[in-house]
Amino acid sequence: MAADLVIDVRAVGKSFGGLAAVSDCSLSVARGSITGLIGPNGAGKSTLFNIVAGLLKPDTGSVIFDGEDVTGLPPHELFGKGLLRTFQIAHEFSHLTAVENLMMVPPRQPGESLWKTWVRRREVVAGEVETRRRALEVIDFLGLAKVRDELAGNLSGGQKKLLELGRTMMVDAKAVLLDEVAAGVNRTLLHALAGNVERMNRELGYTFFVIEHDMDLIARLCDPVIVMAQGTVLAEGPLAALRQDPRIVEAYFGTPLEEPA
Amino acid sequence: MIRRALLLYLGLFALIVAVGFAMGAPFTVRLLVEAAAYALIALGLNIQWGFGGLFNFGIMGFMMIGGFAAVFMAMPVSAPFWDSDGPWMLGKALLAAGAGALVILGANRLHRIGFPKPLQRTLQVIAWIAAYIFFRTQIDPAIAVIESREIGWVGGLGLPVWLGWVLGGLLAAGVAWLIGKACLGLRSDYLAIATIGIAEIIFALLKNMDWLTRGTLTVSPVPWPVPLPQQYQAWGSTIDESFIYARAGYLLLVLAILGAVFFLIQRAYGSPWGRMMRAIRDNHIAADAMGKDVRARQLQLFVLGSALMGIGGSILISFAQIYDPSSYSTVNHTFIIWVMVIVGGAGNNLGALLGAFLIYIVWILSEPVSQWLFTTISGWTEAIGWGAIPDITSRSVQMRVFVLGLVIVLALRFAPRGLIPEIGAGRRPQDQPKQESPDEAVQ
Amino acid sequence: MSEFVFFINNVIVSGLVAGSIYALGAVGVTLIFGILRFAHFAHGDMMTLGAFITLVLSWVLAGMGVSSGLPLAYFVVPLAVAITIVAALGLDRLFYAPLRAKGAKPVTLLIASIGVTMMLQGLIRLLFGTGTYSLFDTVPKVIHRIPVEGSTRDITFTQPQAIGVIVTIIAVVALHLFLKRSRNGKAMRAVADNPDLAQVSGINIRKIVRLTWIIGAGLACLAGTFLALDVTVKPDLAFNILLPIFAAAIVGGVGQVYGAIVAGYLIGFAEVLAVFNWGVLLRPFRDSLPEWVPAQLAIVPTEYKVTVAFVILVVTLLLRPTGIFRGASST
Amino acid sequence: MSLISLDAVVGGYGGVPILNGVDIAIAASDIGVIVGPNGAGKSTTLKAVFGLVKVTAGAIRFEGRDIANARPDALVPMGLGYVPQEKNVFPSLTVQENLEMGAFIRADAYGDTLASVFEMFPPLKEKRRQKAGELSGGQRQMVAMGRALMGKPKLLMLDEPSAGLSPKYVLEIFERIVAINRGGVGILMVEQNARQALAIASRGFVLAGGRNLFTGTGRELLADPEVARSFLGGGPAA
Repeated sequence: MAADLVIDVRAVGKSFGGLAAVSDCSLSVARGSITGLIGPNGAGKSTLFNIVAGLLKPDTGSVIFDGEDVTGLPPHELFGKGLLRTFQIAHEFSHLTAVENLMMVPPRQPGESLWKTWVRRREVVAGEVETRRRALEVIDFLGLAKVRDELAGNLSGGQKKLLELGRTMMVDAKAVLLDEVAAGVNRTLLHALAGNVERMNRELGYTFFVIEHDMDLIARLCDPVIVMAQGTVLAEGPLAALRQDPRIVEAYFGTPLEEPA
Repeated sequence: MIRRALLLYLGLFALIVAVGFAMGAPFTVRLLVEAAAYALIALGLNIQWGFGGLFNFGIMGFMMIGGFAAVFMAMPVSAPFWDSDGPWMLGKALLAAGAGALVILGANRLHRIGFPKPLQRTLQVIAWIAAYIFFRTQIDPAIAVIESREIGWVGGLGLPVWLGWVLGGLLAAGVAWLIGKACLGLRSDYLAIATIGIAEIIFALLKNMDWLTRGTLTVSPVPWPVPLPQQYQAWGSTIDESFIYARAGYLLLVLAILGAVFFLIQRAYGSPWGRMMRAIRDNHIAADAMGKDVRARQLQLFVLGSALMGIGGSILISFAQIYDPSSYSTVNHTFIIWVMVIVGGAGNNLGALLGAFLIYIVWILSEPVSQWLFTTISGWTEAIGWGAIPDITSRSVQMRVFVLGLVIVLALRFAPRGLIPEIGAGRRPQDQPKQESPDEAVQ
Repeated sequence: MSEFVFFINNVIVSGLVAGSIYALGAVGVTLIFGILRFAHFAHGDMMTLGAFITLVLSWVLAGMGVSSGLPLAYFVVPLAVAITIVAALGLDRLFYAPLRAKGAKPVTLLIASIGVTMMLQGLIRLLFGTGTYSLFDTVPKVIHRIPVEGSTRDITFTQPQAIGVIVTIIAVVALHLFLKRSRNGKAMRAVADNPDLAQVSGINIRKIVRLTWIIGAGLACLAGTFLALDVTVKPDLAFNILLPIFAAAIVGGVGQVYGAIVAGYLIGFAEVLAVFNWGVLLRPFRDSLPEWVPAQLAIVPTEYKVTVAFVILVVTLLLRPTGIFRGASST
Repeated sequence: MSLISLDAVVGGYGGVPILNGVDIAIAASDIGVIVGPNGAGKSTTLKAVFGLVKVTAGAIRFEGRDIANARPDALVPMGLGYVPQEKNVFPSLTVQENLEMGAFIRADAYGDTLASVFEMFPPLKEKRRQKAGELSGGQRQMVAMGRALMGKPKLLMLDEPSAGLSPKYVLEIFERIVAINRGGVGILMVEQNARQALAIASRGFVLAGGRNLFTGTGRELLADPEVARSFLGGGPAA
């Protein structure tokens, strides 16, 4: 029997100006897993990731999310279906405070309807109280309580990434796409981030699909790991096993120049 | 911040009182009515630009639509038109337009029944051309009939003018919806060009559609929703008093509308709705990823703001009592609103309101002030034998365009966030603006 | 045959003239967009300013007692171009440079250029009123006629039209050589591509910015004078062609000089074709045509000429948002 | 004598300074590597040297001359080269035109330099007529470094040359950096990839909060247990 798949990419292809970035690529993410996606530059990881996240439409193939064909749906509709993402370069709402960054997330808030803000004052206020309670919980979970009323634009790079992770906790997501969480984050904060991802996975049952260059992080979090090269999947399995595969070592890891002391 | 706003409003009040003493009450009340209508329009632009970061340089077009609606609703019914073939022929033209729209819609959907893309493109183009030709075959003779000497134009519906204001808002909203559907995906500077173009087209249409608007022949007198000065004179007021009473009545009506609109917008902006809009303006890619339908929300802002512009345009036309499409200009009806919002403080309704009153007063007063200035200088030049300055009156009118231009560049340089900046804008994030576009996120 | 000549006069000649003016304006807009990253709304008024400078200079020349069989405007154009350039550099120094120094967004600069538009418009009307002036006060406009066999009409065009088109072509070729061959031309393209990197490569951005204004304003003055020679000089001369110019810049692909030129001519011809009365071409067959074919067969009435550039713009933006020559995407 | 030296440099974008006293000194034979947590001011330090960030106190000397707050177009002719982290090529110019732009300040013939850059990065020679925007990430990094080398710099500054590159490319790029240094060009670079970068560094600087925390040779820093614990992520890499 097939595993319970949350994301199922089927034979997806995409080219830019005649150059195939992704071709006939199939992969899947099992429910409850933290699946990693690695590969050399230009392997098509970002393109594939953007197709899954709804920023790009594939030329061929389809993306199945939780049993439903979601090929080409825009990001905000994918959000509605429970597929969330974070960004490689933190995309915080810089003029909103940390708490507001989280409070804007829940969908269909009564106060988001122009009409209700005018005539259903009570409903709006009640919704707002509930949203704020939830946002403060998440802020505490992430250890951001100290900066909760700071404008997000003034937070450090790592705090912004934590905040992004926090946004995915404001709703019941079925899967979260993590786009290079480690990029531009120092080690100490990375531990905190990785710890939060692990906790969300274990305690809250989140599924993660992680695109990453940082091998330490991949090694710590991901199982299985999918290796892409030249626009298609080269191999899949636990990282330790992949490191033994000469094809992958040649294509990706290379031979070290000099062993660190 | 609140103190600053309070002080500025006190200053504005003092200025208005001073103008009242200098120019007389009837003049000042007239100025206030117009300023209040402009304030409504400035609030509309503040919704679009301040809340949503949307460029709209087509304000003139929406104001013209609003003015037309006031005329069409309130002018008396034209018997010659309704007795002629005109209505029937116009009806046929309308049907032709509808049929054309159906054909185009059909062509747009051909791919769903398996037509190949290139063939569909061709058919789409053919559908557009066919629909256009068909429409022209119906509308051209209708226009010829209506524009004949006996009929002239379609006239109005003879309904209360406030219905015209409502229609003005609705029509402007409808047009904004169409424009927004087509253009809101564009980059901000392209949207600016597109909206300027649309305003130019609306201008060309309303100016040349003599059968609908009488074009350059102008329409007057457009009725008022409150008693006219003549009415008060009939009731026994002096001429001066009658103008004050009548215009004050009009002013109260406009202020009531302005107040209600202000209250509703403020309330929405302080709610999650406003938070969502700020988030979208900040980073629309992330807002999209967080489940907000960015395009739909921007469309909402665009339609809402444009509706206010339409209403403001209606109010101005019924107040002036004359509709002259060729009197509209980009400077007087689009750029001035931008100056109001930027000087007042984009993103802050109190700021936009203040900016509207202040700039309108500067705009109106710079004419008499420069006239006085020119006359004085002219006296000197005459005294030293250089001769007087010719055409002082028409030159003074131009002076205010220059003054407005100067005000906007000075404001951008010295108070880029306006007199009453957006709440929270003082605590500006330190980091550099992000340079990431959707295309770059892809590769 | 007469009908065909009518077509040449009304479409080919008019289209070439309009296209040349649009192309000259659009090149400036597209260069400023590429290097300075904002839509320079005051470009139309820069053209008007150039035309008025030419006008004043030719008055001065006439006042000095110079007369010629040719309009004096021809002789003062180089000086007018120089003065327009100085004016543009002054405007930049006064209004745009301080904003750039503060790191203002392109949007802010765009709005500032609207302020500049208003100041220029106000100033020009303040000085010259709202009337119209002619550059042909002293000499009549020379009209060239080429007789065509079998036609009752001649192919006609005016002397300024011919000179204007030729000058445009020379200017375009010179610009091409400059951008492709010269060091500064390549540097300009580099700055348009990536200003920060150009700076760290040792390219002096301020110099490139000055160069941009020099080219943009020079061409604007040429275009304005050309337009003034073709019609008349009046304060709202160029504001009305702002839309076609921007349409050409965008349709051609922002930052793409060649695109702007091609699109300028494209829009020029599209406009004259759209308002051309095609009924004229059917006139020889009038008798054999059915009754319902009207005599007036223009695609749009002349009053709605303004819509043509706009429709082309919108269609381009919807089908190919980066323009036909794939422009930069700066925001 | 140091090729470049920063003494107690303070600076930023206006407002709160980002650099609060940075000391750096490297010789022409050195590879200097700046590491440290996010927001430590690493990239800002390079930008301050290059006149892209305002320096409010302290001194920056290049070959003994004070260059604080000089404009980039004055620094490049003096022998400084800089490769930014992102957007480091001219996408719509060809590879060759990109390299020519690197030689913009040179009045002499640069044919030899071009040949040597092509020798160092063979893929660029093949693709020299292709637009730089069409290249892959690794090749772009080569174009960026090649462009900086075209100005014959005495000091080459690199901002995270390995960012976004796969491990294999990282090694290649580091190899080239070592080769460039052996050719007599001083290197000052910022790296997130601290462990690998310090391995090739002769001078290492750990910044935090805009000031030096540790300074030493690359080996010293790698061996320092405190540095390892705070900035290199626990023990040796897996």
